[in-house]
Amino acid sequence: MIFISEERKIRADGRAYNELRPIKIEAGVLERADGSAYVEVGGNKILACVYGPKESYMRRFLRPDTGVIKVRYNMAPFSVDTRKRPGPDRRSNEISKITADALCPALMLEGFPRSMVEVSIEVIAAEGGTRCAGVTAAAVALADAGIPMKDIPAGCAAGKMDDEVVLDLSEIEDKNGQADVPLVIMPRTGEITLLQADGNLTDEEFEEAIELAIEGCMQVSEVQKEALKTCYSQE
Amino acid sequence: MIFISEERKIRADGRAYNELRPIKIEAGVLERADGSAYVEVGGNKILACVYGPKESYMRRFLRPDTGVIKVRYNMAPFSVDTRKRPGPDRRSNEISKITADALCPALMLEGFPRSMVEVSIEVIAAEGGTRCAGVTAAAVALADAGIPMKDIPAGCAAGKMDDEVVLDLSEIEDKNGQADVPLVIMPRTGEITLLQADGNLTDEEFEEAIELAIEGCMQVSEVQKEALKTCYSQE
Amino acid sequence: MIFISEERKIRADGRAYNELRPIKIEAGVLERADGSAYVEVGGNKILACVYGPKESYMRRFLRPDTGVIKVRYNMAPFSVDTRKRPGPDRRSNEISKITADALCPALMLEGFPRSMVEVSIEVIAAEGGTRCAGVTAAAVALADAGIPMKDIPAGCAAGKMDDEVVLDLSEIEDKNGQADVPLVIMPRTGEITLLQADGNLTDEEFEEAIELAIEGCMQVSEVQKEALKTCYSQE
Amino acid sequence: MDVTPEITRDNIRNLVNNNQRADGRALDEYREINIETGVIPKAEGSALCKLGGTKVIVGIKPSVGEPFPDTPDVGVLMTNCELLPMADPSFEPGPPSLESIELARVVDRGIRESEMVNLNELCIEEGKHVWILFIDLHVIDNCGNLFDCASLAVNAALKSCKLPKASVVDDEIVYDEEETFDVPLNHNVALSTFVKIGDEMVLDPSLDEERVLSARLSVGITEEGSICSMQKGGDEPITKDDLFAAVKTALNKNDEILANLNFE
Amino acid sequence: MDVTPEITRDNIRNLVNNNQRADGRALDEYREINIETGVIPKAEGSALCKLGGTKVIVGIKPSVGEPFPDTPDVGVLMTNCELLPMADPSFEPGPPSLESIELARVVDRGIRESEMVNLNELCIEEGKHVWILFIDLHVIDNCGNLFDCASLAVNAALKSCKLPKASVVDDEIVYDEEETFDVPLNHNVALSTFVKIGDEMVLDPSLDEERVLSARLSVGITEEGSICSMQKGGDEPITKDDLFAAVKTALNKNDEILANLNFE
Amino acid sequence: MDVTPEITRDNIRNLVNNNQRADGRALDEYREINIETGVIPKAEGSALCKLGGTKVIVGIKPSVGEPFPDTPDVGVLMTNCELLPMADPSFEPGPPSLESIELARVVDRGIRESEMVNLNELCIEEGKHVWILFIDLHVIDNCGNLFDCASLAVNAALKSCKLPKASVVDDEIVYDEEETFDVPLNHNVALSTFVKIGDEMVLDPSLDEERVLSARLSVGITEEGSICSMQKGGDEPITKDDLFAAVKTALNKNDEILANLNFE
Repeated sequence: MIFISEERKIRADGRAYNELRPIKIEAGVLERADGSAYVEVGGNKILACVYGPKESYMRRFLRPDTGVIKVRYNMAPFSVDTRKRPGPDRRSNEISKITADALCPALMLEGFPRSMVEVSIEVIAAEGGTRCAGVTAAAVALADAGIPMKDIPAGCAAGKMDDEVVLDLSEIEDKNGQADVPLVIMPRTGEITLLQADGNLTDEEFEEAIELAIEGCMQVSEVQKEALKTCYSQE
Repeated sequence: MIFISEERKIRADGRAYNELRPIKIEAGVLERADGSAYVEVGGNKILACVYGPKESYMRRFLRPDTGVIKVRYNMAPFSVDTRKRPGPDRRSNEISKITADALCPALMLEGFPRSMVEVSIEVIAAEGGTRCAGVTAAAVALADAGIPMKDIPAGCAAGKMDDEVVLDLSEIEDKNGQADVPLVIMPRTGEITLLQADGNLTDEEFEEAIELAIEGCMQVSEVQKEALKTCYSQE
Repeated sequence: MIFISEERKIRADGRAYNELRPIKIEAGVLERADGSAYVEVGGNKILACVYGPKESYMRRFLRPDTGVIKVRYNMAPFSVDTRKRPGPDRRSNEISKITADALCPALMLEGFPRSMVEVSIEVIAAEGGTRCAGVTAAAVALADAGIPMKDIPAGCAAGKMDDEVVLDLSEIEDKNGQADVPLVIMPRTGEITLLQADGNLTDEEFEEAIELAIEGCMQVSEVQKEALKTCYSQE
Repeated sequence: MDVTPEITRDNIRNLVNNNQRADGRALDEYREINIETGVIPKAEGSALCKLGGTKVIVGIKPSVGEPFPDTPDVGVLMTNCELLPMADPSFEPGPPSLESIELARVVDRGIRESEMVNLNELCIEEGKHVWILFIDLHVIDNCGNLFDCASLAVNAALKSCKLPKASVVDDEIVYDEEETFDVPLNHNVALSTFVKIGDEMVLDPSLDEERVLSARLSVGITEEGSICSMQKGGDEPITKDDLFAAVKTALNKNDEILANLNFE
Repeated sequence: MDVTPEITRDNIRNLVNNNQRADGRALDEYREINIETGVIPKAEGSALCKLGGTKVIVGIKPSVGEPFPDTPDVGVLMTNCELLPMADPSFEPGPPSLESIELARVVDRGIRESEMVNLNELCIEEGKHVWILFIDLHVIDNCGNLFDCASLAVNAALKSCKLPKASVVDDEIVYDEEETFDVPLNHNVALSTFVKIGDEMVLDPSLDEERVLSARLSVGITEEGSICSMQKGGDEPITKDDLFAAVKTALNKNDEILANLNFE
Repeated sequence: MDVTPEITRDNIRNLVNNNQRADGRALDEYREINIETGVIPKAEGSALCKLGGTKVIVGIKPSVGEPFPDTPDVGVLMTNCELLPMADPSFEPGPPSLESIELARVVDRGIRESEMVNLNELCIEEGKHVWILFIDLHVIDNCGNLFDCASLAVNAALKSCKLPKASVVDDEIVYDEEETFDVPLNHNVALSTFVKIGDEMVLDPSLDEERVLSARLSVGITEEGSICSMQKGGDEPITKDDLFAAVKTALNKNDEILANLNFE
């Protein structure tokens, strides 16, 4: 009732059920990093950067047959309403792990055995959906760093709110929502590299949410490609 | 007064001064571990397991002339009345150390230089006397793992309560008791491999406590051997 | 008003503006350490000790062309009015770092590649000015250990109190003071190896404070040399 | 890192291609489930769940504390998981590993987001005193599929958990140990975990099957058939078809799994 | 450890000997400074400061808490600094490095000892409730001279920081989000950092210049020209003449640097 | 790990076999003990104990806090031990080692289980305010037998410790710094540590003797002759005869050791 006007199916912030929040992506924003990207999705502000492939002191993660990826997702203390203690917590550790899994299938690191690609995702401002936006940013930073890739993964969530399946929940929608389904795909094949779900969905709603999230990912993918083009043309 | 009836010298839980709590030992209770054992003594429930001898990442503990033993004694958060924070504390670190010292003299690890035997003792439910029961369990697990041993150490405490020296204090007896003397021996030689004492004992009481605890260890030793026989006969 | 008597420019504890607190230095006070020293300045009681040059497990600090110095400055829990939690904090980590920088220029470690000189400074009782006194003690301990040195660094602070620049603030003077300028020099060349400043000073006051602190360091240097002479003559 | 010989890997793939498994199960068949509750005398709720050779112990200790400021009228669940070194030679003591954190969080979300526990009834006095349930998972033997085994163990321990009546008298908490009540559950939830081997989604993976996994998918479903949690793992992708097929299997199997919770 | 080739090292020294620098600046010339405030929507005060390619973000989050027992009538500043791994390949995640601690402490002392913030006005009720400002520095791109860039970013974030009016009603804090007030500043402070290269004290070192440093000196000066903080770093000594010359340069340059804080 | 050359090892064993020791002592003879109290101006109780070349400093800081819920009417002792890197080249900075934990716990149990301190008199208001004594051990020079040296130092520091009178006025603690009282001690306790070398139990081991130890035994005895604590260490066993012989020696020597605590 509050978020969706009954007649026009328009959300409180003016979006249609299948509409992304305003999104902005910029590649190559940092000087020192081998690759970097800045993403804004709604009120989210996220920096991602890449160093590597390079040797690493974390020897036990390295592999003799291929390069590996290591991700650090972190939220700035000032990114949320109540200051967050600095440093990793269980949530950020889990997101770091599933983000690495989400990016890995797109990378071609066979040519870099015993090396590591280090990805760092920094949430400067958080407003719902940071894990998908973080993968989106990291994928652009990897491309900016010249890491060989099969595809550029793109992320977006679908959710359920007032018994309706909608795209890309904002923070306030998520808090009052009934379910959230973050998804990352490789746009060329449509294959899923990250998937979580929380809440309560019927079988049909779940399938609807997946289809909607895939559409959202495809839209995000276009903005990613645009950002990389802009960046290359400036060089 | 409360715990020992004056006339019959019977304790509150019905035991004689030199009687163990009910004890049950089972060997080979876990699938993955190289050796394992489960011990119940009164309300204590304790699992012990063994991996090794094997290489270890803890290189600075290894020795070129012999294998070494490493023990981790841990209490489950739910094993005690008030939930215990997970992870090691000073008490468990000390018990881990003296448990390793208590088991070491029984092991013949000269044939396994640069290797480590890892023993893990997990207190699932605690009701007084866990360190002795832990050594008892670990010794059976070591035998179950096929580690060469001179003897199977057995542990049992004596204590003082209402000015009487008694065997194997229960938790409630220990709280109201005057002294506690945990002991581990190697039954074949009677040699002492673990000994602590807390409380107040005269010279004579101390000697009495030691003699009583040794008797208790011998009884425990019989149950250990029975458990190993049962386990072998099943194989 | 409280601390400086107007007419005679004498401080509350009876000192002139350019007078050090009572200072006592003793070399060779510990048996195990390769070198050691004990310093009292006012109410400060400080132990310093040196091990090395020797191999170290901290391999990544070692250098192929020269020996290196590692300093640990620590305050005992009972050294201050309100008990301090044991272990390093941000303040002690910073002081450890600038102390190493303060001592390094005096050392000649080229003959000890891939080795480390470990300096440990323990504040047993603190009463203002512990970082300078710590460097003073460590320098004597290094000499006592026979580490080749160009010079023996000496430390002393100047400060501002009641709008006057004075030498070697005590704890109570520092609390009510307007500025504190800790300084360490190499007495032979007058070169500065440690310098901090906190508070508010005009350009002129700052130059005055530096000149005064240098004078103080030269006095400290004499006491250091005396302590080493006494120590050698006993051997 | 456990290394599975290439021959085992090929063997498992070939079996699955032929709709077979090393232990004779069908691709969508669970191992035997055995649940025992009340195993820990000092825990208000406890369970030992065996799933084949996999064993998880859960103990629940309640305490009364303050609610979170933004949810003043509901109780609190704290889920913690320890992959004990005894359970698997690759589990090391020390701070929780990523595997342990993921397991605790997936199980925790399964309880929390499905609204399994009626947290409102765990409020004693709004804004001041609520029940906090510490749910500690002890993994003691890892023979594959810890997720589903842990999830069942937690559900069983919650079902068996009894709290004393607590009331506020003169701003102090008074407990009535004689009169206890069950932790109020809205429904039971089962987690169904699949691994993708070749082109198949294989239910309830054994340890060897997990070791050859390229992708893992866990689906949480309430007893009413509502999809309440999901987690993809592994560094290979899955297709939309894999996903929908797995969800269908999980929906079909849900009642069968949940039947193991029908104890008194 | 970053290793700068001997050739670069010699090159930089030779340039400085001839009063030149690789990027064409004079020895006492700053790189371009660019400050943007209000960049973090959820932080009450924030700033992004760029000093050449160096970039530092500062966010300030206030909360109401108890004062320290020995200073019951003043607010509290808590400065924390993270050298993010993205800023430099030599920055590692984990507990704060010595570099990070030194940076945070030098910046913190610069604010605290200069009495930049009027902490008395951050007291709400003496001995009971004061404002605590958490000042978090995020170093995101390290192209040299983090000290001065961080110091400016903190000053700018403090200048832009707005707090709600807070009052005590019935022993509870009541916030008036409508009516805000600026964090009361006594003055602005600039930090000027030099490195000694050959015999020269070079202002605002670039990354390459920092790498050849033998000695570093930072001088903090208030807008009234008062010397309020100083920190020598590096394992080589400086002479008294080096010191006095650097202080003179810093005093001359101070107004120019502080002009960058003249935003509304 | 310290490695003692085989020749030293043999030498020590041969000496002991002939009832001799390298420093000329009898097998049951202590090194010289020297205790100084009041050495730390800011600690309410303190002592420096020298046992031969071994040196331990103990400082006691009191503070008023809440009692433990299960013992509402007694004060609290918190014993902490640091094996400082300066004391021994094998002591490393960082979290407490096993050796340090064992030392702190053996000393702590010696005080606690012998009821050395009358903790009831450290209660200010039952269930609300009690004295908490933080007992910090600083080991600064390790020449063998830290246990006995630390134990004496703690006993001496407790004996010298003076607390201000504290009372509760309007639910706040008021201290009377003028009027102090001694920490109430029921009795003194000495710890006697032996190492087994060959077939002998050797009292007060030197560093070299400790290095050849196969088994260590510490016996704590009150001034009334009551056995109050015991700890066996080392990875070799001892016999019952070894044990009873050591206890007899310790009982004989106890008064001699405790005489060192007769200061005013």
